[in-house]
Amino acid sequence: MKKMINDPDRVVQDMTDGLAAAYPDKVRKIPDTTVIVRNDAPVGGKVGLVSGGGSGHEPAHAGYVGRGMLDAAVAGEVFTSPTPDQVLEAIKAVDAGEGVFLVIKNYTGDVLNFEMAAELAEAEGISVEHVVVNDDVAVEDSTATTGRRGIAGTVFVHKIAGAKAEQGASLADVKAVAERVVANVRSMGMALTPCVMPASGKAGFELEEGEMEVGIGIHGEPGIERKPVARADAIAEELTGKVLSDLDFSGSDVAVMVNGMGATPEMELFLINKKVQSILHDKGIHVYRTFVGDYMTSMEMAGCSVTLLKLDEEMKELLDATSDAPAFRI
Amino acid sequence: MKKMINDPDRVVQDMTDGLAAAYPDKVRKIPDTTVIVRNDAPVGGKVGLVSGGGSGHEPAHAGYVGRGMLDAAVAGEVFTSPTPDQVLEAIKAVDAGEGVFLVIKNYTGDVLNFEMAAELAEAEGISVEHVVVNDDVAVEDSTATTGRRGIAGTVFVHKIAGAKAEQGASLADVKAVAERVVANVRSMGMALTPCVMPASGKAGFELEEGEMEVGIGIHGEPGIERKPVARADAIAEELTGKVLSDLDFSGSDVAVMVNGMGATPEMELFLINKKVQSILHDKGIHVYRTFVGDYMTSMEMAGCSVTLLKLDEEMKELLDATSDAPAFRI
Amino acid sequence: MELNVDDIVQWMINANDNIQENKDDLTTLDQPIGDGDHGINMARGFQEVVAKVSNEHYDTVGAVLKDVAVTLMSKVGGASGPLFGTAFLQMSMTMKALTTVDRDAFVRGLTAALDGVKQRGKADAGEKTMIDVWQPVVTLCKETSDVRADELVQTAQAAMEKTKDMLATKGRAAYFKEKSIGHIDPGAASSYYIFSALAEVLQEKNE
Amino acid sequence: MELNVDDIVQWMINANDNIQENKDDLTTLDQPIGDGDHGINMARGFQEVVAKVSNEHYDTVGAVLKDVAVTLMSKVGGASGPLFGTAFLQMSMTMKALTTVDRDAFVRGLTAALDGVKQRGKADAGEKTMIDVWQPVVTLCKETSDVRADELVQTAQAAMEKTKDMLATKGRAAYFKEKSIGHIDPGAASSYYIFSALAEVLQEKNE
Ligand SMILES: Nc1ncnc2c1ncn2[C@@H]1O[C@H](COP(=O)(O)OP(=O)(O)O)[C@@H](O)[C@H]1O
Ligand SMILES: Nc1ncnc2c1ncn2[C@@H]1O[C@H](COP(=O)(O)OP(=O)(O)O)[C@@H](O)[C@H]1O
Ligand SMILES: [Mg+2]
Ligand SMILES: [Mg+2]
Ligand SMILES: [Mg+2]
Ligand SMILES: [Mg+2]
Repeated sequence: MKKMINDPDRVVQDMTDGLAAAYPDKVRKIPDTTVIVRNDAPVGGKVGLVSGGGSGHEPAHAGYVGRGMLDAAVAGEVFTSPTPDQVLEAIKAVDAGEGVFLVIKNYTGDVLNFEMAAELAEAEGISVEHVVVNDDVAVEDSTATTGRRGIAGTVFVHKIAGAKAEQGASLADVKAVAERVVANVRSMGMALTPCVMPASGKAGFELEEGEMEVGIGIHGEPGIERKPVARADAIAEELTGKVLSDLDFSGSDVAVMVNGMGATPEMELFLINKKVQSILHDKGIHVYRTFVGDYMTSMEMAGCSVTLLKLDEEMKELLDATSDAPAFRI
Repeated sequence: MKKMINDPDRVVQDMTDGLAAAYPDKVRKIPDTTVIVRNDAPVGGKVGLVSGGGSGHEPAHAGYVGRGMLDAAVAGEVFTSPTPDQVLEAIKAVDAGEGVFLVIKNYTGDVLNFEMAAELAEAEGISVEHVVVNDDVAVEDSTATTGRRGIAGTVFVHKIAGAKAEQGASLADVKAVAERVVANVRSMGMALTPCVMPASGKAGFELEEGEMEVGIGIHGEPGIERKPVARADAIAEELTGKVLSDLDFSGSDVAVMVNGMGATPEMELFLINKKVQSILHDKGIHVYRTFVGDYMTSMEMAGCSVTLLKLDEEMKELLDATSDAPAFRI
Repeated sequence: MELNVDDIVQWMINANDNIQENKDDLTTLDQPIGDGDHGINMARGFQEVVAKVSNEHYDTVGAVLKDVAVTLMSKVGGASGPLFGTAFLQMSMTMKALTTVDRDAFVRGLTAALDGVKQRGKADAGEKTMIDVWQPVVTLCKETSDVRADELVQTAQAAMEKTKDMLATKGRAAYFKEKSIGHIDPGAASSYYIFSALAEVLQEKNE
Repeated sequence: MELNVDDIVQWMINANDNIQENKDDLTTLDQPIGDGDHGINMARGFQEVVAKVSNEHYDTVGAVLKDVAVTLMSKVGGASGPLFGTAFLQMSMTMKALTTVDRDAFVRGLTAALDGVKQRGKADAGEKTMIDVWQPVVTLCKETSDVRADELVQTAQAAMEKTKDMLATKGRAAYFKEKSIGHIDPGAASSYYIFSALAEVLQEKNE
């Protein structure tokens, strides 16, 4: 293992401290928690937006705290859901009486902990609603599983629901637009190399030299297939193809996210993007806006994911609205 | 080697295509070149700002093309200076009659090629001035060497000179403020792992398991010392200490950049930042603004650099000015 | 059967001992069909539970169990934190005013706990989770007028082992689909340790 | 000595052959004291030079050399691109109107090339660069009324080998300070291949 850390047990504390220290004009850390909140929270007349999950996906989620996006992000231990008491702290810190909206990635742990926190908050008289993001098309949905995983598409939910909340929309309206994003966003990822857990110093899984895994999750959960590392164009084709075959994007306007898993140089993401754009162009799908970068990572995993979001007019406007979140300035 | 690329010889072409395709509303690629320019270039009444260098440092430099920052970026082959004809294309594309200013990182190849391009442009009647950035304190300056290397501090030169040019300042005034930034910016970096050249598929250098190199350059050029991987706090101390001992920052306002070398998770950069901030705080140095992220990378090298810029009032104003460059939105 | 505040505290101490002792085994169970943290999660949580309940004075059984629940909820993490937290919270609510619990009160508490877990986890028996241990234990207690320690252990252990042949359809293990068959569910195993800890308390009292 | 347009084209063809053949060696030389791309850079550049000059019709030696210069400048990259580009550009300027060059014209051209490299590189002899090959070659040509092929090769080769013991004070190698001693300079080596390619032309003409 090669990591720049101190005590592995304090990595999430240190990270949230370092983030709060980087942007003191924008955010603060709630003492004795791993919750990052907007400095001006609770913002009067506004629904509070809270997200979070296990750490290791930076800049998700604390990098998305800012005007026009999240009001708070709750950081759990690496790849481990934050506990209900932490989420409750975040909810209480951002509630201005208009209610609080939770954006949850679809992992059993996250759903259980956030739902429990929501119940505790309701018990304290705070209205809480939530949405569960399940954009990853790699692992098929079925009644037999807890459903699809939430990955990079979650960032679009943050952005669009965040912009809606910033406009002063009601809790029900924020929820409605968030659900529309979830219904219209699809992603798929792949990895070239695993990431290393700070606590154990070991790789979360193994990949042979020359081998990649398609459809892998952001915690290294199994994907669809292991095979020889393909050319960038072939990787882009496979990911985009899978996304396109899952939802009818034809004739629509889309937002594209080519997301790096952490260690992949931006150079390679632009190569993937080149091919993604040409595929969409050939299919007559109009790209409204593109995002290329590290948005939902898996520490030092190398690889990428491709996300497409089918936009309606309101989503476009909300996607373009101002955000001063450090990791998503618009 | 595990990389998502197509033909290794076309990696820079593909990358610049993919970047132009990502931000078509902001930038375009000059056909048959690897030059990315602002869509609205040449901007009337404005000095044109051009930078560039070898590829492999993404988002430098094409990610910094945008309103309030660079007018054009020239991408050479990986770790190889762009050629004078390419730089000349960029100069011609951004000249609106007010002259063109070049920001050059201090590498012999870059200096030679950009100077040669400047002469060719002057021969065509375009006024050209330049600054050479040499912020890396790791390798000592002396008359015997070509001087210190230019690394992440270059991004502050882009930002501040870019904002000045955007205000409509003269070529001489843009040059003056750029030189002031160069005089007041210092950096130092380190690496945990090497990066891999796309052409050869091989690591540029070797580092043993458990070993790091302090003072390393952004192409893997030798640093000061190899030693066991230290704790994040010790790394932050060493880098910051070296920077602080090179220039008197006491009592001043500074901009901080904690820059990732490419593969390092943002989590670790925030750990480094936590310590950097506490060191500066203890020394009574006031942090005006902090930037944490991948700004000047070395492909998939793991590691980081710390940059401090001593600010005067004008620099602060220019640092805070609007920029819509994809990799530096303010 | 009659359990007082001290018995419940002892139950938690025993449970913690079992879990600390089997921490690595629990984690090993979570590797092939999970993310390999269940032992770490449970060990962290129960250590905190013991630190909490052995330093407080309680008037009612409900009060002990509420502290257990809140501690598990905030310290275990993962999926199991809110699930075990919910179990003990629901149990505590049925025992709010009780200084001792008899067999009927205990059955009511266990049933509430099981229902809470099912609701929280949107799961039922047969999905290869902790429920597959809790459910047979609840049934045993319901159907037996006075549960013996050895019966309790046997039932919990057999139930845990049965999860080996099940196909996971809830939790992380569900992502492994058919590959989940052939492995004992980690949450079922830790539930077994919790009930065998209770059996030790019953045994002591009978001696 | 008299070189016409075809001889210059042949010089470039020979130079390219030498460089392609020794591409990996040049790169290897650039590894310990540079960034390991010199062979790749030069091979790319000279391939383009040959593609260019063997498909064009030229009236003057100066015209060939100008195309050589512009091609090297735009195709080699790195530090060596503008340096070799400058060398051939300066040489071409002294031969603009010449259909053949005699020994005096060639010496003038070489001298202009060397001066151009020194100016562009802000460097002088003894700094462990290509200059350390060009300078002795210029001196040899100046001091010998009719340079023989073998003399030219020997001088260039000896000069290249001498760079091994030098301390680099210019270019990337300068960052390696004392550690640069003990390695032949890659630009000196490629300059040697260029001059040995010229020697082959002289040899052919003498046969
Ligand atoms: N939906 C659910 N309902 C009931 N129990 C569940 C559910 N999901 C997970 N579990 C239990 O939780 C255990 C895993 O706990 P743990 O490893 O601590 O959490 P995580 O899966 O978040 O890492 C499983 O073995 C299973 O018994
Ligand atoms: N300032 C200089 N003056 C003269 N020659 C130089 C100078 N800098 C570098 N060189 C030559 O260029 C060679 C390196 O070329 P190359 O590897 O192609 O470029 P780069 O160093 O940019 O990768 C050196 O071996 C040296 O001969
Ligand atoms: Mg080079
Ligand atoms: Mg687990
Ligand atoms: Mg877990
Ligand atoms: Mg080189």
